[in-house]
Amino acid sequence: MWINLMFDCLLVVLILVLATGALFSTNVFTGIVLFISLGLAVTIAWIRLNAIDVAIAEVTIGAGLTGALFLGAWKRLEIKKRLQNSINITETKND
Amino acid sequence: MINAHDSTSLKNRYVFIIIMAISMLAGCVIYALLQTPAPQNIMYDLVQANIQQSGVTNPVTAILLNFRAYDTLLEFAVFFCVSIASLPYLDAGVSDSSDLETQDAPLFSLVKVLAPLTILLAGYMLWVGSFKPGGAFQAGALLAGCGLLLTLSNVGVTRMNGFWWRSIFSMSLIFFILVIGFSYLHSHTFLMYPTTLSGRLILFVEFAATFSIAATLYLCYLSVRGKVSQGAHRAS
Amino acid sequence: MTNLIDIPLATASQILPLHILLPLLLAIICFLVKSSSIVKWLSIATGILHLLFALVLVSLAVSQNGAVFTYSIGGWDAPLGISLILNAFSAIVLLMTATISLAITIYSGHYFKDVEQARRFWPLWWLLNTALCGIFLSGDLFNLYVMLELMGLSGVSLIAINKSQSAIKAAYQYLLVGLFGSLLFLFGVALIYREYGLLDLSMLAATAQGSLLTKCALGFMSLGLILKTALYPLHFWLPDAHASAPAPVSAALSALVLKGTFYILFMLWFSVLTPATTFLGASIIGAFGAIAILWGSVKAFTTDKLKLLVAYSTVAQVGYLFILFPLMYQYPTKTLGAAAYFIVAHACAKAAMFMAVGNIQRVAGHDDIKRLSGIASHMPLSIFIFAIAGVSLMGLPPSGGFIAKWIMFESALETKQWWWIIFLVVGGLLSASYLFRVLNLAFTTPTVEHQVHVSSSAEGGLLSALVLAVITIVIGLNAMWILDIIDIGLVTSTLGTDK
Amino acid sequence: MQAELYSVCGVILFALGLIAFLVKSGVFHKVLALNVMGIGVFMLLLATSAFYPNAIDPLTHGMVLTGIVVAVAGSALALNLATQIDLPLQSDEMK
Repeated sequence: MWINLMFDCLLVVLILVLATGALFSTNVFTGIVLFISLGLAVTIAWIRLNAIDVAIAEVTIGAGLTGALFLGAWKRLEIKKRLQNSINITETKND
Repeated sequence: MINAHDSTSLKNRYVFIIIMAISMLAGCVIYALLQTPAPQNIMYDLVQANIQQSGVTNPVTAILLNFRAYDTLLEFAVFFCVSIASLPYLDAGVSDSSDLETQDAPLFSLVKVLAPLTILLAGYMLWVGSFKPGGAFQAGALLAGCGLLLTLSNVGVTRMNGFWWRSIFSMSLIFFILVIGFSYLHSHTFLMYPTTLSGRLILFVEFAATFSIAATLYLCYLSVRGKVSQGAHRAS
Repeated sequence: MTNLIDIPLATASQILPLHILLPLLLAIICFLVKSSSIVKWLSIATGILHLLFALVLVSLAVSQNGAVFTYSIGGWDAPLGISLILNAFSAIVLLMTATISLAITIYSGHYFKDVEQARRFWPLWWLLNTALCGIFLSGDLFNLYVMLELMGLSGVSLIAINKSQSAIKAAYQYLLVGLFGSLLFLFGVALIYREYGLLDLSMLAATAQGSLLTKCALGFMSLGLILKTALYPLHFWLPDAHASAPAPVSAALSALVLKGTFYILFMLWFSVLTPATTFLGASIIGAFGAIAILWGSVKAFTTDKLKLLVAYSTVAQVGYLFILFPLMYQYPTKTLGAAAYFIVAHACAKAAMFMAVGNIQRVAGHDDIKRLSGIASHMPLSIFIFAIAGVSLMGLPPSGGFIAKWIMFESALETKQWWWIIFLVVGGLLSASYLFRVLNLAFTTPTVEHQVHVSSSAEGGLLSALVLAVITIVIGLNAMWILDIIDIGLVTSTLGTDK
Repeated sequence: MQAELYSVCGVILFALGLIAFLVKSGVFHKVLALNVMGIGVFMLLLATSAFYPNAIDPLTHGMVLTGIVVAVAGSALALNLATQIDLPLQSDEMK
């Protein structure tokens, strides 16, 4: 019994650490990767709470597809930024 | 309020106040939560008592597609709304983003194995949903994941503005409304399925929903990622 | 009317789900059908049908002495399934929604010249209607959340349909605010479910207590909804969102969407979670409402864009809605009529005003107030509508706005909260000043460089706006219509009288 | 005990998301914060049904599934709009 509780406590701590990391990291990419790991950790929590349906949905939609969306948008903005920087060299120099 | 670009000292004070206020609020909520006894568990008994008439044996599917099917109908409407909103931002013909995802031979052979597997798994998810954990959302997400894999390995995609794609986006709602109309003729009640057919009708709706959800999620990914112009590569 | 009494309540309730199904069905059709003229006429026909349904419901509610209609969806009764509820108050709001959305539908048929924009507009517009009717009919907390999300997302997409940078930025900010507000609401729902294990509104009304957890839940839900209704310190997103949207969308957002979130808030406070409310909380909300009136009016007076002026006037008018809270807390039977009156009068007036302003902006090509001098001689109808709607916003007799403020005066006096009267009067004077600033300029002779050239057919689509403007006057002349329905409803309805 | 543990974790996650949403600027952190807030609410809901481990309340699972799907729809629309905005607005993105 207590070993289950220990596991739950560790999981909760892991989830909180991952969430803090994802939200307050200065680097966007790190934030996104930590968010995906948070999704996976949360999936384990859902299994612990006997919510298998939700766990499957979380791992496919919550972590998987949301993560893909974030990474896709991040990549796009990166390329856009690179493009803009190379075009407006003068502007970046002034910055 | 949202984009506060103040000087650093002012901003630090603002951040500090927010953190303090929210921590106090959260502390108050946690205190109230720990004081409150567990709620009465009426839903479990109710679901158990009525699940025989719902047509499925998985209680979550029974909730989603029978007892509270109204919520699910509106949720499909939310998805439909997002697909309408995302369509204009999708440049037709996304297959020529070759500068971004280079044709990767190992990835491609992996995808060749993975894609049919994912589709199989999605089909299984859909079918299993009526008696075990699983269902349309999970299956739809898997299918969308399959589409995503195909895009990543640079397999071409047709333009999604055409009539057929649009009917796939609205398919979940169309089938749902058909089922509502059909069962209304039968029971004269909004969203009450005839008991003998309800299992099949639910599967019917879920089948359509899987494709709509998959198509919408895939569309979201494509429009968020965008057709990155070749100019981007050259410029960098 | 006599034969309506014979209809059993259960049969009459069959109309309720049609209010959601009909717009939803039309959204799909509009998405699939390519021809824009078919879509347009079908939309107008559906709008008329929708209005008829709403009229039938209201007349039924009246003829059956304010009976509360309930409808268990799928035949599953409340704690297991979801039920739809319609009482006298929501029947009036539903009728108002049907009327205004028909007017906006007709106006939009004229407004959108660009085929691409029109094709994006119609399905989203009908989804927005689905969500609005869903909110006014819903009897379930989680269902309200889904409706809020549907309303928010379709509203955002509607703002962004013309794909200009300013519209996309406004839509993005509106989306973040909307999602944030919905999540606060959902957190409250989760807390309520944690305490009572229930989601059904009427069952919650019977069991809810004033415990700390319920107070927290009500606080979070109120915060989310106040953010979405744009009460003073949280109104920052409204002017951009409402001013950069196309005119029919601004009209819908100002007249209907804000009322949807306000309706939920009002219902939670005064009919569902009443034991958890306090007079202090209501007074604080009322105080922010009072500040909103002053702030919104001052901003409206100083802005130089016509559309922004109307948007800031919405900020001010939302303030009045929240002054209702402390009055309602002390004197529910009277103030409920004022609430219904104010909601209807403001919605009609603001929709008409946005349509008129949208027309001016489109014809003149800009909405700089300074460059609009003499516009009245070119666009008399637009300015006429603007003026009539303005009369209602100022609260001058004979208009719906006047009646609403009059009842608010009375209940403020009755409950000895005279200080709200000051804000009502000052707010009326301020709104008179910013509206007369526009009207004054519109009637002066323009200098040559600011001459606006207007073709004769410029005001074709304004008929529906004119009807709405006339409605604000008509309900002012026949004050008994709405008040009677509310009074009948109070006899049987739970709203405002229980506890 | 398990139910209380996860309820508290849910509230803390929600609070973390709330802080991050108000404090951080930049598209990705805002949307990440909204998602973390969502996870917090879902955890609170699922923890409620964990009070009766032998009679799991399926309604919370249904609500969370709906919630996850609505959340991904909202995030997708937000990222979509954000990537359409021209760059200067997002200059603070890559600090």
